[in-house]
Amino acid sequence: MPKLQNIFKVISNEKLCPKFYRLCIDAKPILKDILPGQFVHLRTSNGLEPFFRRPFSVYRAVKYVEVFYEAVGLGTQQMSRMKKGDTIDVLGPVGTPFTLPGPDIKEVVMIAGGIGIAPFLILSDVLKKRKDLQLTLLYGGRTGGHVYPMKEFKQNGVRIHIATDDGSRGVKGRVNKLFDRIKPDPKTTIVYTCGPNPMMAVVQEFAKKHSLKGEAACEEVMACALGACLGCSIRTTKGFKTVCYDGPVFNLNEVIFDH
Amino acid sequence: MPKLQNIFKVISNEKLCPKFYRLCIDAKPILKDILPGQFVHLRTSNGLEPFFRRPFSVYRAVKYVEVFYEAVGLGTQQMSRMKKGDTIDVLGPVGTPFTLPGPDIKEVVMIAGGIGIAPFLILSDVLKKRKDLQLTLLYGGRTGGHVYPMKEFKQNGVRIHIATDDGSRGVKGRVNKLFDRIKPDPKTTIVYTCGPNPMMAVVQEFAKKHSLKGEAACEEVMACALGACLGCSIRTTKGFKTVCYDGPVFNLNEVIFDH
Amino acid sequence: MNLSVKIGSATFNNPVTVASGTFGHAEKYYDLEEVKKLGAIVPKTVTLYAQEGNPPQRIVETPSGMLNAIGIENPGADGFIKNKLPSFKKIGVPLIISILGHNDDQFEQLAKKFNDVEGISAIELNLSCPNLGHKVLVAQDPQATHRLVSKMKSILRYPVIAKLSPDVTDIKEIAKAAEDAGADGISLINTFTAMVIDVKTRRSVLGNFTGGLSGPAIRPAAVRMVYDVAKTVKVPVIGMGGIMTAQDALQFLIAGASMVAVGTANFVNPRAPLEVIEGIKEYMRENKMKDIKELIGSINNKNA
Amino acid sequence: MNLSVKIGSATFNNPVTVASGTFGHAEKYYDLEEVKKLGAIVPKTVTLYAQEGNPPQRIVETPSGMLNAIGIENPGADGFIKNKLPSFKKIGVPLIISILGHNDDQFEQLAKKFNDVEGISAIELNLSCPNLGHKVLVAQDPQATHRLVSKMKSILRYPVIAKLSPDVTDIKEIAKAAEDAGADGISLINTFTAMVIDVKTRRSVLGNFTGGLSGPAIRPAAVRMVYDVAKTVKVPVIGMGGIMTAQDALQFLIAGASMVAVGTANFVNPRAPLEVIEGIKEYMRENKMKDIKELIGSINNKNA
Ligand SMILES: Cc1cc2nc3c(=O)[nH]c(=O)nc-3n(C[C@H](O)[C@H](O)[C@H](O)COP(=O)(O)OP(=O)(O)OC[C@H]3O[C@@H](n4cnc5c(N)ncnc54)[C@H](O)[C@@H]3O)c2cc1C
Ligand SMILES: Cc1cc2nc3c(=O)[nH]c(=O)nc-3n(C[C@H](O)[C@H](O)[C@H](O)COP(=O)(O)OP(=O)(O)OC[C@H]3O[C@@H](n4cnc5c(N)ncnc54)[C@H](O)[C@@H]3O)c2cc1C
Ligand SMILES: Cc1cc2nc3c(=O)[nH]c(=O)nc-3n(C[C@H](O)[C@H](O)[C@H](O)COP(=O)(O)O)c2cc1C
Ligand SMILES: Cc1cc2nc3c(=O)[nH]c(=O)nc-3n(C[C@H](O)[C@H](O)[C@H](O)COP(=O)(O)O)c2cc1C
Ligand code: FES
Ligand code: FES
Repeated sequence: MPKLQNIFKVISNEKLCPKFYRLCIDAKPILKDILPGQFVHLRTSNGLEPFFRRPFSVYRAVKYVEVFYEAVGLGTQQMSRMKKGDTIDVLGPVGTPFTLPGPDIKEVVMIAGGIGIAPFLILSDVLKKRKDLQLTLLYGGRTGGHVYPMKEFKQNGVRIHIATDDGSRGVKGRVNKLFDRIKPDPKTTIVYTCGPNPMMAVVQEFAKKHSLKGEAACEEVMACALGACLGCSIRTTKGFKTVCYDGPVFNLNEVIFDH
Repeated sequence: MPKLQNIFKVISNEKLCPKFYRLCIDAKPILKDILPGQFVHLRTSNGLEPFFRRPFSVYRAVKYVEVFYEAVGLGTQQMSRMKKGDTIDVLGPVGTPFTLPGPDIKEVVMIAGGIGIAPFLILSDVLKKRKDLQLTLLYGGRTGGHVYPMKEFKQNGVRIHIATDDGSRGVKGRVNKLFDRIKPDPKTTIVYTCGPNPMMAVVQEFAKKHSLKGEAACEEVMACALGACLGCSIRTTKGFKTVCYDGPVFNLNEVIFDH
Repeated sequence: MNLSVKIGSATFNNPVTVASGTFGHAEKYYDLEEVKKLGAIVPKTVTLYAQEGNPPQRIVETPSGMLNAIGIENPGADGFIKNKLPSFKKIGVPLIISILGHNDDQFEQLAKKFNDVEGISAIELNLSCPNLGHKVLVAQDPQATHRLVSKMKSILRYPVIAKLSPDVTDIKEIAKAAEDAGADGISLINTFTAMVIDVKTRRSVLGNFTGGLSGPAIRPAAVRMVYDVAKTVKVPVIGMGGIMTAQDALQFLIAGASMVAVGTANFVNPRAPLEVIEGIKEYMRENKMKDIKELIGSINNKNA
Repeated sequence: MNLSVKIGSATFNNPVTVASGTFGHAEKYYDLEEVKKLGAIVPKTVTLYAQEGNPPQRIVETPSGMLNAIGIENPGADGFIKNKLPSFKKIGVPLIISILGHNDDQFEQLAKKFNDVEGISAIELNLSCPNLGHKVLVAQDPQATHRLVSKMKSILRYPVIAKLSPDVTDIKEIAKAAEDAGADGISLINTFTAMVIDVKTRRSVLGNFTGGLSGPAIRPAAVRMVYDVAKTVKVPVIGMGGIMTAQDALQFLIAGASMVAVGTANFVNPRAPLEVIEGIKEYMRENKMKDIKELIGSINNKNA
């Protein structure tokens, strides 16, 4: 009964590197409504297995709705088998988007871990229009073998710093090894982060230390994605908040990552 | 733990006419053990949907194990998507085969309805070696549009009479319209039948009337197909019998079709 | 074709509603024109005081179903009446308000609060929510069920529906107790208490340790309980448990339910309730039924 | 690595068995070398007199599970002992014989018959088969459970395992009654009473009208009941309900089961019990466990 449940056609489903795919959906009716940080809730099978839909950040919403995903389990494996012309049941866009930087902000630092890079391409697509903004991406990945489509980030004028666990690309180590690449100023810098909770916890500390404003795009297992079941709640300093409706984007300083 | 659970490779999965397919499996280890009337119990999905395996008569067991099937529901639809090179979990061969005609038998009448034709190609493959036997197939189908591979039956020297519900091929009407094509003699004629219960009930009457010996290959929903769960029992004059273990082939006169 | 059904003095245009806790009415998302087609709406259970709910993780997928341990997160009666009820009323679909008290007195206060509210059709007593750390649920005890339902009937001016838990030895006994106490309707089933263990951490996946099992997995058990209850009581039954499609809902109606509720399915296919309504109409057309009453309880149980 | 477990005086090389009614030992099909690897075998329940079972249709698929209403088709005690037991013995795996009487006297006679038999390890009392048209099952009544288990203990020279039904309000109470009566072990769960209606014919699909729900669909409810019982009784628990893989079995062991039984999974993947044994070993290796006892009941239930 939500306005935003639609059956759309798959335009392409490209394998970018082992386990990482880019799904392109022809979704004109919703294309223009999508804001950076919002997500779509996809039905990966018409059957009961897996039982829930699966949530995915919108990676890009220019001509098509694009999703950048990693095949980690049954649902994403089913997605990886989708082909041009297949239909897909899409619920969305849903969720609270990133708050775009105010006029006083001069530097936007996007800190991503692994697949957490997904919501940042659409964010840079939007922010590149603001010529006064310096966009920086600190990206931490497992290994260089996973070559993410950094090209598009570059085209958006994003400064990119990479760290990999095995050092096969960029600096060896976690993303915090890249913090020294930025000169944060509380008044003019804003941080956006998305990735595993332990990583975002580190980013939270870093932001606190330099008293930076910031936002975090969080994850939790979801059923409805409409704020109906209250199943995707996480802890925040303001009590339990639903990731699908109150989030997925939260004030970085309010999220309690210890769960 | 049964000896006969194996993972085999699909050789081909040909669509013969709308909804009818022929699955070819490379199953050397079991090929030689298969007797006419036996079946294989196939896992159509690695998941839980559908939950049970699906039973299919062996259609031919010359070079490969072949199954002739109709896509009627989820499991057979999954099968219809199988491609060369896919693997399939095969349990079998299982079940009690047809009793081959004794030396006194001169005419073998196979009476099939719809997909019930499946067990008769392998039967004729075996019986054609007996030059003294006249093989006849009375086949009742929905419509001529479903062109069954009668060619192979002809190559086995089988005399074929066809009836279709819509008369688009052969006689118009049910298979009983074809009974007059045979001159049954209790001493020298044996009847084998497979098809919907109502059809086999008619064949049973016909056999009784002419006091003909015969066998029926029956169906029931199955779980284990190993005689373990006792779930596939049907009524017979000798009490409940399992289709998978005591059958699927039963003495035609002992089956009680009113279920 | 007449699809309307009655529970006590309340009338519903069709027998399809949404199960409590599975339909959060977010104006910004829902298409009101579609929601208007529902026979009734049952919002999430309301408690006397606001509850923040259980710690995460609150839900987990299971084979053909899910566990939930939400802990009845809700704004409390006053908060609900002030901030949520108005928008529910705006929809214009009959409302069945689900209430739960942690003791008789709380139930009593809840009843009085909702007596003072206009524009609701019935009250559903959640006697069966398994996620509040009670040792024994009211719905597991015929005496307690009888006592509470009688008290609610003596106070409430609205029809009273008793919602039962499947975690019982004899569901018929509980249903009878509720009916004897004056319940205008019985709704079932709530979820089965259950748990999933993460073998990596050796902890229960749910923050609340145990949760409630729902979805198609439990449907066959739900259909049987609805059948047992429908043939035991004379009051109308609202059947639920794993309804995903019209075919599923028809099983409950044929078993004797006068209404059906779509729950977990809303999360997988938010349009499920509407598809169920359409499918029931189609089935009645095919079977030349003019009134839903011809369908309700139409099971051929010769072999029962 | 020590995988052996004990129930009363009986010892089993590993904690994996097959659930009663799901393992028909057909010599012509089974690979004895593989079957020998089982910790124990529980044949289908034996009644005093032969039973022909229920009319067809006896089984039906459900979401992630199945219903069965076999009606305990079996050759009766004498027929079983004479014609089936010998081939079971030949396998060389400990046998747990499941028995069911339709009254105390039948249970008594069954006990005496099996006392006279050599080469079995334990007796499982099927107190919970839902397919015999009983109004109330023994396993739904703590007193009846206590009475019957005591009587069986007073007669049987073999360890006695009480098998419980999940169709109860408080499984702990029944388990405690069985333990207090001297049961050497508790096994659970049996199936949930359930039904599926064919909406075309408006009849129950099963010839017996109702049947028992089993398979992965019920696993979360089974794990929770096994957890509750394991923390209530001191005797070993045999856990079952929807085990398809080693991961599933591990949930039951971690929850406190000393043994696990693979049931319905045998129909989908006959090799499941062996895969479960291998998977448990692998898990213990990865977690540096030397004895299965380190695994049994190892749940971290801080949040319980
Ligand atoms: C708001 C939001 C946005 C997301 N955006 C993306 C994205 O853009 N690209 C992407 O690849 N993934 C994204 N995810 C994660 C994605 O939803 C999960 O990877 C997916 O649901 C896994 O499904 P599966 O069936 O393949 O794996 P499963 O078999 O369900 O699980 C495999 C592993 O993934 C974990 N997992 C399952 N569901 C979730 C979930 N909802 N959140 C986090 N972990 C989960 C499981 O715990 C398990 O460890 C997002 C999640 C959320 C909540
Ligand atoms: C011994 C035996 C041999 C068989 N040989 C063949 C064969 O050679 N070719 C072939 O196409 N089919 C054969 N069948 C029937 C085949 O097993 C069913 O068509 C199949 O299981 C349907 O599965 P599904 O998931 O596609 O359909 P489902 O969604 O399971 O059901 C679709 C329809 O098929 C019916 N059905 C389901 N299972 C069975 C069953 N076991 N027997 C009969 N009807 C069933 C259902 O009642 C329903 O009406 C055989 C059945 C048996 C018992
Ligand atoms: C996430 C969730 C929350 C629920 N919350 C409530 C509730 O607040 N009150 C209630 O009476 N039932 C609640 N239920 C139970 C449902 O109303 C319903 O009785 C049960 O889920 C069975 O139906 P289903 O299988 O169609 O979901 C909840 C169920 C789910 C899945
Ligand atoms: C076809 C079938 C027959 C069964 N027969 C018996 C039986 O004779 N005695 C018994 O105690 N349990 C019987 N059961 C119950 C199982 O032993 C087991 O307790 C139940 O199925 C739950 O386990 P599962 O989900 O792994 O199958 C039977 C189950 C099935 C599916
Ligand atoms: S997933 Fe239902 S409230 Fe967020
Ligand atoms: S299917 Fe199990 S006995 Fe035939």
